[in-house]
Amino acid sequence: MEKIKNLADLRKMKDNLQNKIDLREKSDSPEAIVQIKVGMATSGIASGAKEVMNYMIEELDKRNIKGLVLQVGDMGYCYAEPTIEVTRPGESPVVFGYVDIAKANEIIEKYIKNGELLDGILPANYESIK
Amino acid sequence: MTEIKVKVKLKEQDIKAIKEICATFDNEPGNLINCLQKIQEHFGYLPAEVQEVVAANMGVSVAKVYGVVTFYSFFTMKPKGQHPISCCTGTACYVRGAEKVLEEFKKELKIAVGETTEDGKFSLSCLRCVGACGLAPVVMIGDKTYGRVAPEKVAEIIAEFN
Amino acid sequence: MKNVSLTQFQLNKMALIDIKINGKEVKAEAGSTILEAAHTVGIEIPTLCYMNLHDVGIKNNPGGCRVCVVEVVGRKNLAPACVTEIMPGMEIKTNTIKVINARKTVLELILSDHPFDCLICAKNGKCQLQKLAQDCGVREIHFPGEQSTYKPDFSPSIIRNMDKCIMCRRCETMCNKVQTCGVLSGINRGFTAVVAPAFEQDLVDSPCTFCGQCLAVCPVGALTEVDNTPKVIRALADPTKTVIVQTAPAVRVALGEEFGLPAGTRVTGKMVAALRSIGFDKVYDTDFAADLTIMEEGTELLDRLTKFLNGDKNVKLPLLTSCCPGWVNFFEHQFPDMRDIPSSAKSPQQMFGAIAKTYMADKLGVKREDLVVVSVMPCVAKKFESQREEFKVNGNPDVDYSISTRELALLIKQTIGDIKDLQDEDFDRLMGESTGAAVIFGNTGGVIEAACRTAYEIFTGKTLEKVEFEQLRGFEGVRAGKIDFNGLEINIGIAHGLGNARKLLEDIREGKSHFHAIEVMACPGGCIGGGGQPLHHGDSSILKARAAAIYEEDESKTIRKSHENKEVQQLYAEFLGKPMSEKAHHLLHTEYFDRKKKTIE
Amino acid sequence: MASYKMHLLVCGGTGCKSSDSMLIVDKLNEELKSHNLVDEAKVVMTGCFGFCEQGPIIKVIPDNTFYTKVKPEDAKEIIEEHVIKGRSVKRLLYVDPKEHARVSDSKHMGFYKKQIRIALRNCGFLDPENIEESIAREAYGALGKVLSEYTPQQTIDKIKKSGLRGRGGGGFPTGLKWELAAKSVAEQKYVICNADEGDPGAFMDRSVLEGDPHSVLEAMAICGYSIGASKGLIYIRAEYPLAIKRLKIAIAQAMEYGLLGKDIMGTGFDFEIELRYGAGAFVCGEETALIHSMEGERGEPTFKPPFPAVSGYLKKPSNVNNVETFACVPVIILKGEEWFSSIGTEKSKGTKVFALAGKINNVGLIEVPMGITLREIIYEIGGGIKNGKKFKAVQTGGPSGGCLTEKHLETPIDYDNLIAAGSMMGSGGMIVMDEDDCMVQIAKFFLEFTVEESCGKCSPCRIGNKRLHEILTKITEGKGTMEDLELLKSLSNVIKDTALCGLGQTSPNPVLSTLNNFWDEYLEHVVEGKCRAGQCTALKKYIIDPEKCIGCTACARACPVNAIEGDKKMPHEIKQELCIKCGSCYEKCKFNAISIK
Repeated sequence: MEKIKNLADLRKMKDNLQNKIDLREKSDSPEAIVQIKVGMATSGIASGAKEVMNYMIEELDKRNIKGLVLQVGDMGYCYAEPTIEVTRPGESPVVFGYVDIAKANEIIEKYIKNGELLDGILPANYESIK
Repeated sequence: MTEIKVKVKLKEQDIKAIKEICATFDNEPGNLINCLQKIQEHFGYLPAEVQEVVAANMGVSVAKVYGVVTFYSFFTMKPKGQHPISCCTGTACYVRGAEKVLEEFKKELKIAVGETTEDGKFSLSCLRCVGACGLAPVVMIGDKTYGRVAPEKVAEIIAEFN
Repeated sequence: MKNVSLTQFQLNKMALIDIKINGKEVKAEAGSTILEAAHTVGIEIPTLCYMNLHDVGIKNNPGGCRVCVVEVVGRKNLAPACVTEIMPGMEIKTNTIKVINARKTVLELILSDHPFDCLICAKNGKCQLQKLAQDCGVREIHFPGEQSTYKPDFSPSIIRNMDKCIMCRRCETMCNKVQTCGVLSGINRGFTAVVAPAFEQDLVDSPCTFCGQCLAVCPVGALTEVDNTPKVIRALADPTKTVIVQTAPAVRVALGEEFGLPAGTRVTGKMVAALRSIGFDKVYDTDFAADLTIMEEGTELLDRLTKFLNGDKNVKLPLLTSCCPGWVNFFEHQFPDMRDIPSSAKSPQQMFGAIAKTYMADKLGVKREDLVVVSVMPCVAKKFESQREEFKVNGNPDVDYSISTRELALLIKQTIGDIKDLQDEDFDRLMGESTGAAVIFGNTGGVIEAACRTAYEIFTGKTLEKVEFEQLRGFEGVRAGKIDFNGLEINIGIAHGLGNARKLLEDIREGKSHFHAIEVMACPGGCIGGGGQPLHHGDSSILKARAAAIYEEDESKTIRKSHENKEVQQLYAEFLGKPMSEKAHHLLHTEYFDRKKKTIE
Repeated sequence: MASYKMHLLVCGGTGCKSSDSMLIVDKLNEELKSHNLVDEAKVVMTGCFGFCEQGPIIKVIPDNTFYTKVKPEDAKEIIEEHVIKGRSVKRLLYVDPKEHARVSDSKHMGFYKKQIRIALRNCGFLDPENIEESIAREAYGALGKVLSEYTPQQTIDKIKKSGLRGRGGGGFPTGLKWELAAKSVAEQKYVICNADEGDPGAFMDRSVLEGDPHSVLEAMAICGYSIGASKGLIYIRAEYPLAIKRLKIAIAQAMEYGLLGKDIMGTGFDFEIELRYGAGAFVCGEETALIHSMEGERGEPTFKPPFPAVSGYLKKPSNVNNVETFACVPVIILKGEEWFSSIGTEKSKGTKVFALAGKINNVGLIEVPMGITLREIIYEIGGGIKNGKKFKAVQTGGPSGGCLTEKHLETPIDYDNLIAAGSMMGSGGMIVMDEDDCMVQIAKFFLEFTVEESCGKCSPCRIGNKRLHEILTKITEGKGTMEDLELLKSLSNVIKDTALCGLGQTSPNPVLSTLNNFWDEYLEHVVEGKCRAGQCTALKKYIIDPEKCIGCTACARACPVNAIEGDKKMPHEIKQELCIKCGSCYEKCKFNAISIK
């Protein structure tokens, strides 16, 4: 192990190690960042929810967006799977249906980044699973 | 009054072991307590003869070593049982009935606190708070911790070791 | 060797600061404690555990007894006066109801854990706890309860009755800091805490030297000497026994204190009269044997010196004196590897005993078994010494009973009441004559000064113009002197207090010692400060008065050199031949033992 | 590096570890492996979550699902349900004691809602055996900042301004303490961490050391820089093997990374840390006793002054702080002294960790802002009294503290208010008592502790506490008198005024405090011979109801001392003077004819 030679070294190291605990840091104060819940019940997985979830995790990281991707069970929208629920800090959750990779990209760019509403929003008549 | 009647004849290798432990602490009187702990780890207890060797090596009087040994409750001059039983009598355990548990152990093993059963299998002691207050009352047997011990469970626990 | 801490202490005390005690403005030395500051204005705060040995530079002030607590304005609890340093502007109250009540309660607590056998306690009337209880008006103990009990310990010299211990730790300080014997330590904790040897073993099984400094400072009856007076009284009453007594030099300058005379009063003649009046058949002087010791030890020194000067590489130097039984016990326990260095000469007490039970028994026409030799010593280690196996013949000891100065006072009180009004009498002859050299054995440096007086004259063949070797006198713990033996410079070392002796022994072991001869006395001050003397409670002015009296007694003697003692000369002529003769060797010399515990090697 | 979508945090504190949490870690890892999920989810053993009552604990990140009382055999279900399917395992969720409903995640648990975690910020969050996780969480960032940006005096000023006070009991201002040590001139000085947590029922220091050792090491180095010491010593109880192990690992890792040792971060500052073991003596929590113990002596306190800041370890200037105090320091440096002093009350800043135990639903370790009320702690965080019993008192401050009662429920808790209420902060033990606890017995319990732990050096503590204990015993045995109550009070006050050290001076507090708050209960014992909690056996009275007794003689036969008389088929009677209150008759009677009064 190379010794840490100065404060800058330490700070660099901290930044490099950040991802080790990033997930924990973010979930410690989820209300301050965008939360994305992905419905991952059996039917969701079958319709590609897992791919969407992985895509979301990677892309948020790449695009430097502080967000938390959570996996939840059945969201009650079997007809529209895969479904994701996005909660921007301080706003009400919004649920999107039929999310594929392209849609996910759009959600990130438009809704998550700028709050622009887009197609595919499902009516809010469900009970969110905590 | 402490009754000390355990007479030990130290073997050559025991004395060597003590000397080596003392040497790892540079025979420095300031390290007496750390040193005694290591030696107790080695022998299980600190009989008079061991203390004499320690004193000679650390360059302090035997009386001083004995003064230190009798001051700290961690040190013992009697061999502990094969399975040392420690009942936590910290406040949290106390208010959750540790005393009754202790009584039960005394009754079951027919020994008092600080004693060892005749067959050398169990010894009984009290300690103050192992920090598992959530599990009160707590009993430790060797390294194993038993939580929420009810007096009725005592016989069962002892039976595990028989 | 100057004591550094003492000088610093004095330096700190230069500045004066303003404080208030009981409403009175007072100027006191910065760095002093409340206790000391109050004392300077005549306010005495009672203490119990506190002990200040100015001359040794050692204080015992654990702040443990809490008897000396006082109020300090602005402080939420009471302050122990013995350890609290004064601060500028400090306002101290020693007389409030809070203080008085706290002190009384603390005393009650101490008494509640103390046996109530005051009337039959060895310390009755001399107990500091008893005095405090009286002074503070304790009339009732509100907190009766369990008392701590310990195994009593009877040794030939010292009795430990720890039920009476109040944990002042003075004995521990004497044993460890002053004497460095390491026998005693605080053990256990809480209510069962007490001072004891390792494993609560008996003193005889410990490295105890029986110097008695512990019991000399014990404020209560926890540590006392073995009382041999009943045995002496029984012997005196036995018509078949001839009972003779020898008295050590330091006794005659301290005994008077037990009868209310000022410290340093010489009561030699009254003491002799008292002993005779009590019923001893003969009253002799240990000083006679001290002169004899000088003959033997002095000869041994000259012998070793001569060999050394002749290039003998095996000769052991420095020669160490061997008069002090505490010191002998000390090196047997702590430095057994060096036990061939001390002089093989027995102590005066034992030389007296050996001669008394042979030469004198014949002169008196008494069988050895019917002759009882009693010694009066300033010492409790002498009791142990007299019971050593090597000092017995067929189980019959050369000295049957050794009693301390305090016990002699007790014996006198039991039999004839007082000494003050007795007419002076002189010692019986033939073991009663002594020189000034023998008298000064009682002071630190005295033995070696006496040896020098004789060795010088024998070695140089010249007569000393001035017998006083001032450079060997004094109270410093370790002293050094150079004596010119006709061009040959003899280096003399002196230590009193076993801690100081330890330093010199360590130097010898490391080959750093340049001394030719060293005198060691176990007790600070020498025998005048012995463990068997009237209690001085650390007051060095008492010791100084006794020391001065010893030197006065020396000056009052016409003969002041041991080899000029006519009776000693007669003894050699009639019985022993010459110093270090075979007979002398047999009767007057001894050997030493390794008492270090073997399990450790 | 794999980018995990899930972390499973398993509590590795002593409490949970003793309920097999290690085995749970192994099982979880096995399951992950067999489901090919090792790249997606990671199991981390962390320090204590504080919620010891319900251990072992697993917290699932990112959804903060909080599983309680997990058993090794639950691992399979957690992986298959939660990790794979995203469904929480309902039966393992925490049940709210008031609502009786399962709570989905820690964010919704009353236990955590009111807490602010500063000293415990990393406990239950990081793997304490991995320095990289700590560094990721800014460990040693404060040290680096101090070394490169502040002078020692500036650092001290920051601590002073933060208002941090000693968390070990006395509440002495930490910055001031550092300043005193800094002002002493000496070639060698020492930083000492007091980890000899001896208060029965307090275990926060152990949790910090087990869960976040680096924050303590870092703070000690910061202190070393501030006072001019290059050497640190941690005096830790030998009974804390896990904490010792983790400290050793942490010290080795910090040395390896160059965050301790010579020339730290290239600033020329050297700092090394050694461990010293305590051997079981409560009094060694007192700093002078602690120092003597570190020197290999009996742990007997000595009079202050001289303070350790002037003459401490090996007679060199030493600064002694406890674990929790140190744990606050790096945060103060990083987040600023204003931030810290914005939390808490006027004279007590920041937070305090309490070990909540006794007759309360949520036993555990909590960290709350100073000024929180007792009611909030007991009813919101603690979830109320166990088994719906009635709250009686909280004992704070351990053997040196006292009791708070119902009338103190709204008192904001800080150093000064606790003292005003006749108790003290102490190290932060909080033992909750209900109507079944006899307050005389509680006072006796603490005195028994003090008697056992008194070093024996000074007479008031050595003998005085023994006498207090004897009088209390007398009262619990029904032999107390009114005079005894007076004696208790006057003796307690003298001990307070005259004892040598902090332990002795505060030892009568449990007596004085119960006398003040529960005078009626004492009176009942003495005057009426009654113990309302039914804990004083000698005061129990077994009485046979002649109406119900049919004279079956079962009780008389069961009585070991033949205290029951009566003819067959006639009502029996218990001779009270013979009765030893063993309760045998009570158990034997089939007709409910025997009652206890």
